[in-house]
Amino acid sequence: MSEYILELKGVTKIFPGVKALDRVQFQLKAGEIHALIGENGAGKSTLIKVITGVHKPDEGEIFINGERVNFRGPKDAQKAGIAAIYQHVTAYPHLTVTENIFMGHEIVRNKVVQWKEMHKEASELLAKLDADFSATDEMQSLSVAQQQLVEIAKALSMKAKIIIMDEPTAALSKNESERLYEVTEKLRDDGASIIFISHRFDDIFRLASRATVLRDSKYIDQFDIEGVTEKELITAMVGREITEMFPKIDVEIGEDVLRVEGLSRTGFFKDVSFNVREGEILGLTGLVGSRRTEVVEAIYGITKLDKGHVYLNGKEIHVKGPRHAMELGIGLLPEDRQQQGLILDWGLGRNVTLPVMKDISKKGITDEAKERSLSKNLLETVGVKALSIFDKASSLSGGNQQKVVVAKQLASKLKVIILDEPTKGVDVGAKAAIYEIIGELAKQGYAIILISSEMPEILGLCDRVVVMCEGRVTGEFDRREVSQEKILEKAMAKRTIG
Amino acid sequence: MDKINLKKLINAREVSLFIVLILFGIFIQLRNPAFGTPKNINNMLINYSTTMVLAIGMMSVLLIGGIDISIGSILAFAGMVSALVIRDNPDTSVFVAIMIAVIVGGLCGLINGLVIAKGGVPPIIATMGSMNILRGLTYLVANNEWVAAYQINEGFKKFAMSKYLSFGLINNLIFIAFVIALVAYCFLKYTRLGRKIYAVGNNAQAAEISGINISRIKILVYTLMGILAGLSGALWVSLYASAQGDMGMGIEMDVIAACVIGGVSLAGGRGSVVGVLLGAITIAMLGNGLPLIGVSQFSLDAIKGAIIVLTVILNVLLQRQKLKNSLRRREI
Amino acid sequence: MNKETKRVLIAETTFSWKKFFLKWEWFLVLIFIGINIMNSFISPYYLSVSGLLSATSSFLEKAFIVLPMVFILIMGDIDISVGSVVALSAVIMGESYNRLGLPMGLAIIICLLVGALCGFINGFILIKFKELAPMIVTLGTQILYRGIATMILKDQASTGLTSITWFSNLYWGSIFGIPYMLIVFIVFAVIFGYILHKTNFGRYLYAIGSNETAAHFSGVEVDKVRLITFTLTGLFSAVTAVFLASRMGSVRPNIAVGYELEAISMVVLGGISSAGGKGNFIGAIISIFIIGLLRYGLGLINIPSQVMLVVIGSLLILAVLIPQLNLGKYFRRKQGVVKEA
Amino acid sequence: MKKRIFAILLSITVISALLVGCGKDNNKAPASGDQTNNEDNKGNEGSDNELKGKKLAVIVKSAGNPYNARQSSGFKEVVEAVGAEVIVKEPESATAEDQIVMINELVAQKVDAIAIAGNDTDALQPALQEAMNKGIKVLSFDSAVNAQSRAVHVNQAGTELIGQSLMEAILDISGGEGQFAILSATSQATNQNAWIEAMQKVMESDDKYSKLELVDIVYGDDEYQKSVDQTQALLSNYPDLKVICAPTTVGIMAAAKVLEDQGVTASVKLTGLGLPSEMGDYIGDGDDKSTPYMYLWNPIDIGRLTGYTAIALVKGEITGAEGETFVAGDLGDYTIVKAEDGGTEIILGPPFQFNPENIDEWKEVY
Repeated sequence: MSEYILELKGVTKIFPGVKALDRVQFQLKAGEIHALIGENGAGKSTLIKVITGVHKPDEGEIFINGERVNFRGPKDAQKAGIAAIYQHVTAYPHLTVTENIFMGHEIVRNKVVQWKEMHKEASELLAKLDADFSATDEMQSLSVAQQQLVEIAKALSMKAKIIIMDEPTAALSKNESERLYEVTEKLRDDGASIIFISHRFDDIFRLASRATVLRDSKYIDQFDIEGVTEKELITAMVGREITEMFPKIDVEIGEDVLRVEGLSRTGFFKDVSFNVREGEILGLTGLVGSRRTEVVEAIYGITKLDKGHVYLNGKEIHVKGPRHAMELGIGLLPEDRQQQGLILDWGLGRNVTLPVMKDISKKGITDEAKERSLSKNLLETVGVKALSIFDKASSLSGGNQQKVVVAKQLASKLKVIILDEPTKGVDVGAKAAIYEIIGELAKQGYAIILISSEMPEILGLCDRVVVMCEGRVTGEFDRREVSQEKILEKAMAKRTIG
Repeated sequence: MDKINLKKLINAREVSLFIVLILFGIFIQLRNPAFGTPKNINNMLINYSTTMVLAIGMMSVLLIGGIDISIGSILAFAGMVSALVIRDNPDTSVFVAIMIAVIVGGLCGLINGLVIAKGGVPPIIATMGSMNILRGLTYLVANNEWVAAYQINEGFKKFAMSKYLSFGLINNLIFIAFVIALVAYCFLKYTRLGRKIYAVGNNAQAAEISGINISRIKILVYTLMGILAGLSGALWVSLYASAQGDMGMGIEMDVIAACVIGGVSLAGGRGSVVGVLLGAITIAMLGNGLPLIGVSQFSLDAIKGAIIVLTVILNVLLQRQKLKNSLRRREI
Repeated sequence: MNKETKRVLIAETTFSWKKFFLKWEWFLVLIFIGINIMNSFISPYYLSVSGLLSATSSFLEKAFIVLPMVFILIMGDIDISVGSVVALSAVIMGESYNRLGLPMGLAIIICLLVGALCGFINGFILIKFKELAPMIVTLGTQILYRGIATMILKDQASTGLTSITWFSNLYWGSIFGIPYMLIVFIVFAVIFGYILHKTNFGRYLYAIGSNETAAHFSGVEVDKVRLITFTLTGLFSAVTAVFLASRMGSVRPNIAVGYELEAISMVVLGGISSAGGKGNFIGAIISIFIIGLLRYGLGLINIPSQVMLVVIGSLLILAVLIPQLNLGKYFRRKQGVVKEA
Repeated sequence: MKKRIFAILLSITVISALLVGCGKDNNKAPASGDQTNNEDNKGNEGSDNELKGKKLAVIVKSAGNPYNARQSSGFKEVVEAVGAEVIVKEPESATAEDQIVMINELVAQKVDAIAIAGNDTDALQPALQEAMNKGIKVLSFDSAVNAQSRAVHVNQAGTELIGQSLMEAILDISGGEGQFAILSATSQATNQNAWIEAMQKVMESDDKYSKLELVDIVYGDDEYQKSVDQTQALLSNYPDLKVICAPTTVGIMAAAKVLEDQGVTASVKLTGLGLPSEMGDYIGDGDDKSTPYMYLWNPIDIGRLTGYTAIALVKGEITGAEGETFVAGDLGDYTIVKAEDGGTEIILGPPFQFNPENIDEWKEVY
């Protein structure tokens, strides 16, 4: 019998062009809550997928209770008692909550699914989690936070020995989080071992007994939580002092460029007002589910506003759609760069010029020479690491893909650039490069709205910060007065009340 | 809890479709009293029992986001093979004849499933291909002949007109259709395998992560569709006491229409047996009821097409309203 | 901006014979040549210019639907109502001439307008109700359009179109032995190919088929493109209707049944993925001739049509299955828009 | 790797399906050849080979229909007996488009004659005229193409004669009075429409039909299910209905099945045109049988007469003009007469009545 219920040794996973895990080790003791921390793109998600059998490691070994295992698929991992709560991917939108909770491990007697029992147990689980919805609700009618609760209930219902929670509290209020802490501790006391992934140091210090840090797909260190400081963890995660990453260039801030007043969209956000000026970087932050993305998508014309006014250079505009927005001078770097930002099958060059086809064509006929030189220019400006403009977008790393998306914006003549989580899943080196580009853009006089969940980014880059919570603006701070605590307080403003 | 369920029930698509059907039925009844007679209802259900059986199979295919337009050809091929066996061996029992059709149909479906799941061919293309192949084979295997009534043994001909499966309660074909509906309902709701079909259709990625073998589910579903199409072939031959090479031609459109009217989403993941049954009954009422109220034969298709288009649009509007309501609720 | 990280990207297309010959289209060309060789061996009548030209005419009228159908499939959509659009527009043309007594020229214009309108309705429903799949919308309109045609003509046929010589000549006439229709087809094929590969519109089609969301975010007016494409499909279904009516000299509601499946088969065989975003126009054009001449050749040796069904069905499945064999090393379906470096 | 093996296996399956398709055909061809050879030998006394090297083609309405297959086999028998080559074409579906393509293929093969059962009266005109311009003799049979597209039409029975026979049957079966209805094929079928028209004319022409009332004409589209629906609608709509007349082989079959299944055969009777093999079960005098008697002609004989006519045209014995006569083998002498559509036709003879006495003998034949 080994000391560890789960142990990984020298696990390496390679995706085409990317080394997602590089000789990573990990040890989970029986009955502990173990935090797995690291920046976005550090390899946490891949590690989880290896543990749950979704990905097969290219190298390395996995041991459960000291015995070497070889998962052929997720089923094997489930049989070994491993359950995972993923962030978003696992919901079945058209099915009810009960069906979601029990999908794949229904209560079966004589091969017959026992709906009554399942409903009962689902209701009990939901009650335990203090949920404000019923087990018969359809999944797609729930909010993100509620769906997360369902995912947690699902893992609880599996009664697994090893439970992996991938940022379970990201969208939960303080009360809900506290509730989850209790449940998690109870699970541990009942004998489960838990891997807990979180960005919140609150969670880690409140719950975990040990922590493993990953960075750039590599194992960095392992800490006992007792006796470690937040700063030590951050240093391990980031690998250097934070400040050096944000060389804030001082820029002369000019006139109002974009001003929005009282934007509302039923069920999503209400009464959102803010403004951004020439050369200014405005931070828009909040927790998951604070509807920042929905607000900028409405400004960009992806969705329709129910109420509110948008002014560009003092003139009211009514954006009909993305093309119109771009013609007016508003650009958006979407949150999900693989789904919304890029056509992965296409070469870089064509991706860059897609928004400006009209400018590089005569009477609708594409001028390919012009196209090539334009895209070459822009891609070189943002410093994309690739061989040629014909390389497929899918062959690039996350950071370089993001640079391509930035280059796409530069192709159009814009006044306002909205960046939605531009550094999500980007490695540290590329992050610095992207920060540099953002700074440079501000210097050139663009008005920039930066959406980010990463506090250091907001604190380091922005001239002003607007904080949202559940579809409303709850705070606005100047660069000089802003602090992490103030932002968090406002970001959770309503939740603490509710 | 109960209160919520009641509200849900009223909101449910099936109920609104049911109400519309009843109103439609009353409308026809007022124009022609012959419609509502037990005899006519019985006839209608018998004639469209194959459509019901096929629609249930099609639902499971649509649930996983697929489509099968080869069912008319599978029906013909399986039905023809079974009829030929009966012709050449007059003492073939009803059970054996049906089993032959079911096995032939199942094999056709299995090949469809393999081509789609393992060969990576899009369902519409794969089944378009097998639609042509099987129709050609049907003519070839029958050597361009029909199997005539006198060549089919009494037992098999009587099967479609008797009530012995339900001990004299209802016609055999209706009985089979409803038993299959019931089995499908239980299968989809009360077995793990059935749940997996919904999982794959709702979120294939999530299904894969939770360890469901997607290609196995696909193969299973297409095979089931084949089995049901084969069964329908046998029922068809028994009902019409003959087998022609062109039987079931174009029936796939009726069947898909029945599913869509019944609320099955072509994108996968949504659909219920009850809805599909109601959809099939809608198609049956159009086919049986409209001639009764003197709607010209020539207007039937236009009306049918208009109803399909309007139903799917109405469905979208209802869904939107529902979403809006839940968003409004969230606002407070 | 940062001098250290500044890299130089290659932006010149380099031509590589190897890559040039590794395209799916060459595979199609091989099949095409193979079929011609086979045909000339199995039938002594195959290699006759007039025979080939008249055979070409007989499958070309359907091919007019293939042109916009390429657009539809590259966009990742499908349209199964085209056969019914052919019937409806042809019936309305025939009735405009026969019952309303309009001049034939006007009747043709009405026919084209009706076709375009049918396509426009398909597209309009699709962009207004985005939740609906093109398959289901066009399934509904497939039944509806033919139903309307049946309502108009009932059990009658609209006849007597042969009496107008110039109309009859649309299909049957030729210049220097080359049928007018072939010339018209070549002109339109070149235009469609040019639009797909050389214009913004074509680029947008590929963008929508590859990733509709990203295309939308990039400012591609997805709705407009979709509406135009479906309207075009309706319009060219009506063009088919004109030629079909010219060929038959009369129209009735049950013409052109199953044309949608034939058109889709040709497009798919041409290497255009029904999932969208991939494929080359020339592939579809070659496959029109592959299927057409294969049918003709087999028809010349009087293969029973039942066997023909089996052959065509198998061909369709194989066309999609073969690239899955990882023969990809040898015959790759070219990425529609990503230029080879 | 695994996937690839699977794909290869699948391809093999599909290819073998393809081969099976072709193989089937190879098996079939000699089989039907045997049949005709046997028949050849029987009536092969005066076999002349003067048409050796000639090619005569027949295009039937559609594949997979035994009625059509009988016609082509009759044609084949006669034409092969004189040493000519026979080409049989069966369209996938009963559409004019498919037939036009086949005409093109036959023109390219330089056949000497095309006999066609038209799926459309007018739509084949341009294609057939093109063929005639190339010197090919064109004749239609069973279902006529318009007068401009043919030399002559081989009519299974005079339209008026059919109308007369059917009306007599209705009069007889109904007992002289009451309601009757017609269940037809597709609403666009030329023969059926002509016969129905003829029936209506006959009805007006004689007082003895005055007590009969034609309540409805419905169309089953020659689809079994639709025909069943339509028959049931007739029964529901007209409770006093006495006779249904179905001048179509599919329709009469479906109607017979419906009447017997519904147990209304004592009050509602059926007659019309049907294949004895398909109707064998339903013909009888008792109250449990739906059809006292019905009519049809022998499709093999239509094929044979078409064959003889085609031979005569190719030989130049006839041109298709009114008044010409020729000998159609053992079928006897025939004269070309004027047809109602302005062209000319040859009439096979009166329709044959199938009744309980002779049905058992005939149902094995066709």
